[in-house]
Amino acid sequence: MNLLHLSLAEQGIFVLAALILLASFFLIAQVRLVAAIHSFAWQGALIAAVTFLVAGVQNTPHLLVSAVLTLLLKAIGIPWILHFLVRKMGLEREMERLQRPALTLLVGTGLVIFSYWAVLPIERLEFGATRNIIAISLAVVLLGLWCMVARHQVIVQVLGFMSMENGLFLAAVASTKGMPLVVELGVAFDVLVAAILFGIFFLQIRENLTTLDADRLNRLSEKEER
Amino acid sequence: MTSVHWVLVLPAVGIFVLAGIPSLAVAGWLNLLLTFAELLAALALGWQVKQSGVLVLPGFYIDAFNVYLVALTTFVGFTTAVFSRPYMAELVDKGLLSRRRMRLYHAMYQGFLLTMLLALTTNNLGILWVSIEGATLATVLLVSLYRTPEAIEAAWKYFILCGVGIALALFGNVLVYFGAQPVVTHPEDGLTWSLLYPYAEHMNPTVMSMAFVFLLVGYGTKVGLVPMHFWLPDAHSEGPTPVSAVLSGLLLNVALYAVVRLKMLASPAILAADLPDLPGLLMMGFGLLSFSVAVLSLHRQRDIKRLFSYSSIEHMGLMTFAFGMGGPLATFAALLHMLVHSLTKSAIFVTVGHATHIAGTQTLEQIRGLIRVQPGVGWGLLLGVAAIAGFPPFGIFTSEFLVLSATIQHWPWLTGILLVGLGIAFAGLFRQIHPVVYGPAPEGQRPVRANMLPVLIHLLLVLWLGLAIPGFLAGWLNEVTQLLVGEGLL
Amino acid sequence: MDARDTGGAVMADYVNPVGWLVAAAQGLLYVIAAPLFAAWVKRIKARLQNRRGAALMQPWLDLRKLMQKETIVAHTASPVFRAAPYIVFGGTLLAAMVVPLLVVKLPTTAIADVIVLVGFLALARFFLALAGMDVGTAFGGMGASREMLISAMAEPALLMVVFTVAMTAHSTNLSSVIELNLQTGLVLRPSFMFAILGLILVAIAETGRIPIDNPATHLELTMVHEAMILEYSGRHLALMEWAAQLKLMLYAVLLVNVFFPWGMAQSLSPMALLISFVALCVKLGILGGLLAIVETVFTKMRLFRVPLYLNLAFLFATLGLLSHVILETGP
Amino acid sequence: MSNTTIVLFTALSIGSALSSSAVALLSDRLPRLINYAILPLLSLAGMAGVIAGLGALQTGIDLQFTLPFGLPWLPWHIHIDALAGLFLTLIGLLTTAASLYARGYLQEYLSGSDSLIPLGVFSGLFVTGMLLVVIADDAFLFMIAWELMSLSSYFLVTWQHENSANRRAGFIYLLMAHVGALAILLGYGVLAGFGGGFEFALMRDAELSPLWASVAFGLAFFGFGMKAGLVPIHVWLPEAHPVAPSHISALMSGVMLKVAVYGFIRVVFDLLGNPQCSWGVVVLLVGGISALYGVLAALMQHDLKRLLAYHSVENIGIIFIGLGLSLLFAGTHHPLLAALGLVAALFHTLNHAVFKGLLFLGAGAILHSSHQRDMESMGGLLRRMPWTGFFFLIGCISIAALPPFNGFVSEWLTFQTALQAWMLDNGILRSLVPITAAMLALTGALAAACFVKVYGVVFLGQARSRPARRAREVSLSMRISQGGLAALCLLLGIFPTSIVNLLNQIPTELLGQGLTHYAEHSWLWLTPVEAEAASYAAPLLLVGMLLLWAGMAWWLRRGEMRQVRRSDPWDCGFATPNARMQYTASAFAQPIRHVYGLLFDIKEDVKTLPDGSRRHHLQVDDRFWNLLYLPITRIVLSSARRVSQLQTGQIRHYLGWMLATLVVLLWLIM
Repeated sequence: MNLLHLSLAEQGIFVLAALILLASFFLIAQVRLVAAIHSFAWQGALIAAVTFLVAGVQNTPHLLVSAVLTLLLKAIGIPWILHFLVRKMGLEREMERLQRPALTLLVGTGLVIFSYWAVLPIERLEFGATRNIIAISLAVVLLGLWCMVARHQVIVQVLGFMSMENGLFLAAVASTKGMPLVVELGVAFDVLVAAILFGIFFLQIRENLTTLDADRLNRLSEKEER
Repeated sequence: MTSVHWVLVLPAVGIFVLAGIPSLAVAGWLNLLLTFAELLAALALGWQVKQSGVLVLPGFYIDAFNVYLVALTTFVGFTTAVFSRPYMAELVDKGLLSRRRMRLYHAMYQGFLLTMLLALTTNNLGILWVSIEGATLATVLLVSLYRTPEAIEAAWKYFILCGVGIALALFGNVLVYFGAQPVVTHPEDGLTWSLLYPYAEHMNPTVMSMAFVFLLVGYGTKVGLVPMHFWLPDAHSEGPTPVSAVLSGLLLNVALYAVVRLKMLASPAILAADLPDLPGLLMMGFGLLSFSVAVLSLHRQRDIKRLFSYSSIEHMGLMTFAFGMGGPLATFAALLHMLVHSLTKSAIFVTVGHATHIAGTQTLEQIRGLIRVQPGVGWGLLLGVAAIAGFPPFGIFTSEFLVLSATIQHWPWLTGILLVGLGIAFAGLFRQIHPVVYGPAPEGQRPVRANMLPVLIHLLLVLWLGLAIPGFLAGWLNEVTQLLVGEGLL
Repeated sequence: MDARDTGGAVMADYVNPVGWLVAAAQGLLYVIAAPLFAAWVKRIKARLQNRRGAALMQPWLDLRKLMQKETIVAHTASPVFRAAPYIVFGGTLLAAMVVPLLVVKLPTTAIADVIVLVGFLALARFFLALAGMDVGTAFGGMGASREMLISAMAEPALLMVVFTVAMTAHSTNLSSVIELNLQTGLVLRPSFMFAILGLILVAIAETGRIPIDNPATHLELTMVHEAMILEYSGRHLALMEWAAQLKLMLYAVLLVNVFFPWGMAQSLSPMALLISFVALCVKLGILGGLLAIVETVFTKMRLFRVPLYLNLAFLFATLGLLSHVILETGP
Repeated sequence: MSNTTIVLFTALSIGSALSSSAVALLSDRLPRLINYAILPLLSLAGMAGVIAGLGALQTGIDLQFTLPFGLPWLPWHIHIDALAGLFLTLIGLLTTAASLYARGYLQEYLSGSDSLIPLGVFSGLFVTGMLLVVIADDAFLFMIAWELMSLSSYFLVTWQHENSANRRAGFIYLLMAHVGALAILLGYGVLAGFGGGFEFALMRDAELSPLWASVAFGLAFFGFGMKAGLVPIHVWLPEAHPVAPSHISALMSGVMLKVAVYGFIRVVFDLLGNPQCSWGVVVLLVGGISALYGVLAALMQHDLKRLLAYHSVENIGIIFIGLGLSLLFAGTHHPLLAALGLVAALFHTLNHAVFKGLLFLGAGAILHSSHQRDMESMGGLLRRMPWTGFFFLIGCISIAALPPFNGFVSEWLTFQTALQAWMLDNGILRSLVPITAAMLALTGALAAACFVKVYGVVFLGQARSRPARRAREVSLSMRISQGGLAALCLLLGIFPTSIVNLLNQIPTELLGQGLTHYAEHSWLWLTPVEAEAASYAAPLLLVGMLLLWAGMAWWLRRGEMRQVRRSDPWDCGFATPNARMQYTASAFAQPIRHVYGLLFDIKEDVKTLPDGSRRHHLQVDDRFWNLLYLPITRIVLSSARRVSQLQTGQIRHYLGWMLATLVVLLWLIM
């Protein structure tokens, strides 16, 4: 479709979507823990912005609520919790060596293309940008998952998980004027609890393994005699 | 306030009350009472549904399908509570658990039940998702209750894998919502089952098939379908035994329930566009894969609880296969199998719990001569395994028999695989359990304070179902079958 | 349909007392003639070895002497040991009664067919072997073990012979078989040729003659039959010896009467009986001579060569059967 | 006897079997219940079963009704007919004998360490299962009863689970039983697929294409053959039967295998109908091989009960030879001969049940009084346990197929069936059948050899060990039960005509054609085909035998000749032989081992111990373990190992799997 036919706000949505995608790539590529957390926070903020725009474009007021919710939770709350934990565990300087960064990013790109191809058959229903946004959000989800596969820093894995949630949220907002409010609230609640639990687990893993390397969590393996 | 609300309010209250009660004994009994009350409420609900057919309340939608699972859930919840009271108390006496954790345990036990029941009774697919995620959150702490490195690792994997799975399921939900927009009048209703189901065949097939893929992978992770099953053995083996019992007996069922519900939504849409029944085929494929992987894995286990968690995967695979195959016979069989499997498996986990207390370990090599040490536990385990291996006159034989006969009718060549699998599974189970129950008693093993009542009840029920399926149950399952595949069996 | 008529005819024989009398007489004749036949073989053998040999009555004198001698039984022997001689003798005699000696159709022949006959010989052998093991000596066990091996390998061959004949005669009742051969007269059947060869080999093995066993030896490690009756004395021994002679006689009669039935009486008239008696003597005389020649020409073979020998017998019998299937039955 | 009476007795039989197992739950608290309630109830079940069965056989009823159990749309169907009747009789007979026997046999266990509850409970359930199998009329009930039978007998095998042999045997047994059951289930599945339902009535009417019919036949043959113990799927049998308590061994060997035979007949003759000639050939060959292999393996054994177990393989082989001939003739449209073969097989089934039961009870009696199973340590028992010795001798004569006892009659009938091979048009078959018959003859002769060995080594000669020297005659109840079976052995052998008359109902029902000339002249003469072909007058022979003995006794034992002098054995003038100088069981079998050795893997060596004495060590194993079973196990285990490699413990791998699955599925649906 042609961008010129779209309103400025809608063009804005596309730009933001592109930035969200970029943020996911940052998340995958960032070797410094703190920076990774920051890129996650940025992603949250961008999603909130998108929500605002969509709310404006389609004047669906309840989206404003969820926009605020997102801002508080994804852009501020969770990153703050993670920061707190990182400081508590003295991991500010934590760096993780990516094995084969080039390959990792290449696969990421592949996933983006795949998700675009995957949603092609979904013909546009009403709102022009739908399909492309869905493609982006699917890409964000897959990238989040890929981030969890590629990185073995536990906290970064959690960030990947959270960014999957971001992708879902984006899909919900952009494709279908947002889910019913009660669902939104439930999701938000779950995410919050999840974040807290993650915190608890970091501490426990930390005190059991003295490191947050996911590859060290391999006692329960059936490969050979334990 | 109808029985539905009672079914949900009781556990909700239970969470906070039990979290607050310091006394262990009181909490144990209270937990027992609450579960019993829930059971009664569930039966009342069942009665109500039996009278009035489908029951649609604001926010709730109760038909024969979920009410029978509600009853099953509360029943197993109750019997497991009966077992867990003395069992957990013994753990505390041994000093393996602090009283604070016991409060957490009891609270989360109720929380788990709450999420299960909510997931079953809700009318909104979104809430369904939320409560299944909630179930993960409630049980993850139970799995890590012992705080051993293994427990924490298991809980972590459980958490992450199920979290990711659930997230994918949510994406599926979004797609359903998206696909629903054109067919529902008010966009808000896009996830309301009662409004969505009638228009299922008008939905966009492509969207629905894509949605179903996400939902299958998502909820399938919770069902324990291969290759998303990796969390399951870990969580079952490292958590406290009552938790393993309810995970195997209930959580998997509820997840499968979700998958089936969404298949009911997706299949008509796809069939309406006369494409092959993709959801059914996918479920059959996953079911068969899980079944075959699980039966082979049985041979390699060294931990008794891992062993039985794999047998859970096997049976969930069988059910998924049957549901996927569709048709009244297979569906009836799958429903029956759900029932008997939950009963048998939770009974087995109860006996396994006692066995591990007797031997003081979960390692198969070190649990020996149970029948000598404590005949009750030994025979319970032996008979339970015989039942789960599909020996008549226990009920699992009946359901497997029906699954097989349905397979012979529709996919004759798959029957061979199933039979070979069943043989291998049998060999795997028995060659592990044989030395555990038989043989001379090892040095220094003492009988424990065992409460075999739940086992007895469950096995008797399974035996009853094997000898004769009571009319009302048959009628009930038949209603469900009608609901799921349009035509009944009787 | 004719089966029913002949059935009726047979029925007639059963109620005919004369038939029973003749049958009894024939049994008696067996008992009397058996030692004579054994003696005859011995004598020819002696002549072939340029000895004069014992008188034909010698076996009779031996038996009489044994009968009068005191009977000694080992301390370790059980009742089986003492019952065995009677069972062995009785079983062999019953088996003999089944084989038509002079008259084709006798009521006794319908009591049992050739398989039952084999069964009774087996019964006798069973108790013979048990008696061998009863006293608990090393030799007894050895003899029993060997005897059972040989008989086990002889049995299938014998049965194949029976089959070959039964394939032609459609019957295992000896009288029916013989009747058929009499009716058809001389017919050259390849199957019968093989069957005869097979039966001869089996008979030699079963009656414990050279080259399988040497009735005259008491060299410990080569004995088979002798080893089993080592502990017997007096009348017990007499019965055992007598039974052995009966068995030899039985097989001889089987050979000559089944395959060369000419001259046998088909009615109970004294003339016919006389003719058939003479014929029988001639036939048995010739057969005895052949047997003697065989025993002089061959030497006893090692125990573990016996299976080869009996496999040869089985081979003959099977060839007989196959040649019947291939050559003698049109499509 | 009226139908209702028959049904009532059947119900009574099942009911009392069940109640006996129910009462048994209390047997630890009140041990006296065993003698006063449990075993009597079991015997009652047995007798009721006999009455019902004989009634059904005699009246040849065909009675069908349903019970309100099972599935809503598939209640339990019951069907009592002549075939069921025969097997009811058989189960009843052995149950009665075994429970009577157990009265004495269990005394020593009353104080033992093993709780008697499982024994009592599962004995009852075992009998119940067998009874239900033979009257089941739908696949569902059949499978339930069948597996009930397997499972409870497994619990009986593992009853004394403290010794590892029982555990191993139990596991192998249950595993193979289960595999067999699955095959049977699949076979029924095929039939039901064509018949449109699991009721036998529907399966009977099913129209199967020859291919599918053969598939169903193959599955049934495999499944039931595994239970019956046909070679090469027999390996569980010699493991499981010896280790069970002896009266249970008698039940398992005597009856349970027969239930498998029943299942085969029911499925192949009744449900499948119009059999194919090729099936007959297969069954015939497998049967022949089983018979021969079984008896050879038995000859190699020196554990008494194990030896008897191998003889069960042999006799099952003989039964299947009969069935094979019957199928062969039915397939080539000779209904009369098919009937003859079937009757022969059924007759042998009956006989084997009786004499194998008798022999196992005898072996149990020896075990009971000398605690020995190894023949090499027995000897001279006849003088210590004369009754048992006498009954055991009868058992030996019967199983060795010697006239005038029962084993001979059924084998004779089998031979007669084979002898009718000349009626076949196909020359190959006409020469194949006699060769199988020759195998049968060889089997019979070897069986005789084997039982000369058994009786000679166990009961004759001198005691080879202190326990054997200490052995005493067993209690009255044990003797009575053995005596009863021994008497049956003789009766069945003496009055074959009347038995055939009873059995004749079954071919009439299954093949629509019974024997016509089997008693052409009178009940005295058994003439399977026609009087000219072959006849056997057992009563006359018995009379003749008795007359002869009377005569000899009268003649030889007059006056001073009566008394005999006792002295040391002569033994060619060697020193007085002692127990060590006797021929042992392994020595007895040595020539046969030498001839047929290559069928087994035999490890035999003589070690010289430091003190200069020699030790002879002999171990004979089934070749099939290495040929058939170990490879399968290896395959399963190796694939299991591969699969378990998935569980790496690395969460990232798990996540990778999920991602891959998702991507693949999305790609699939596009």
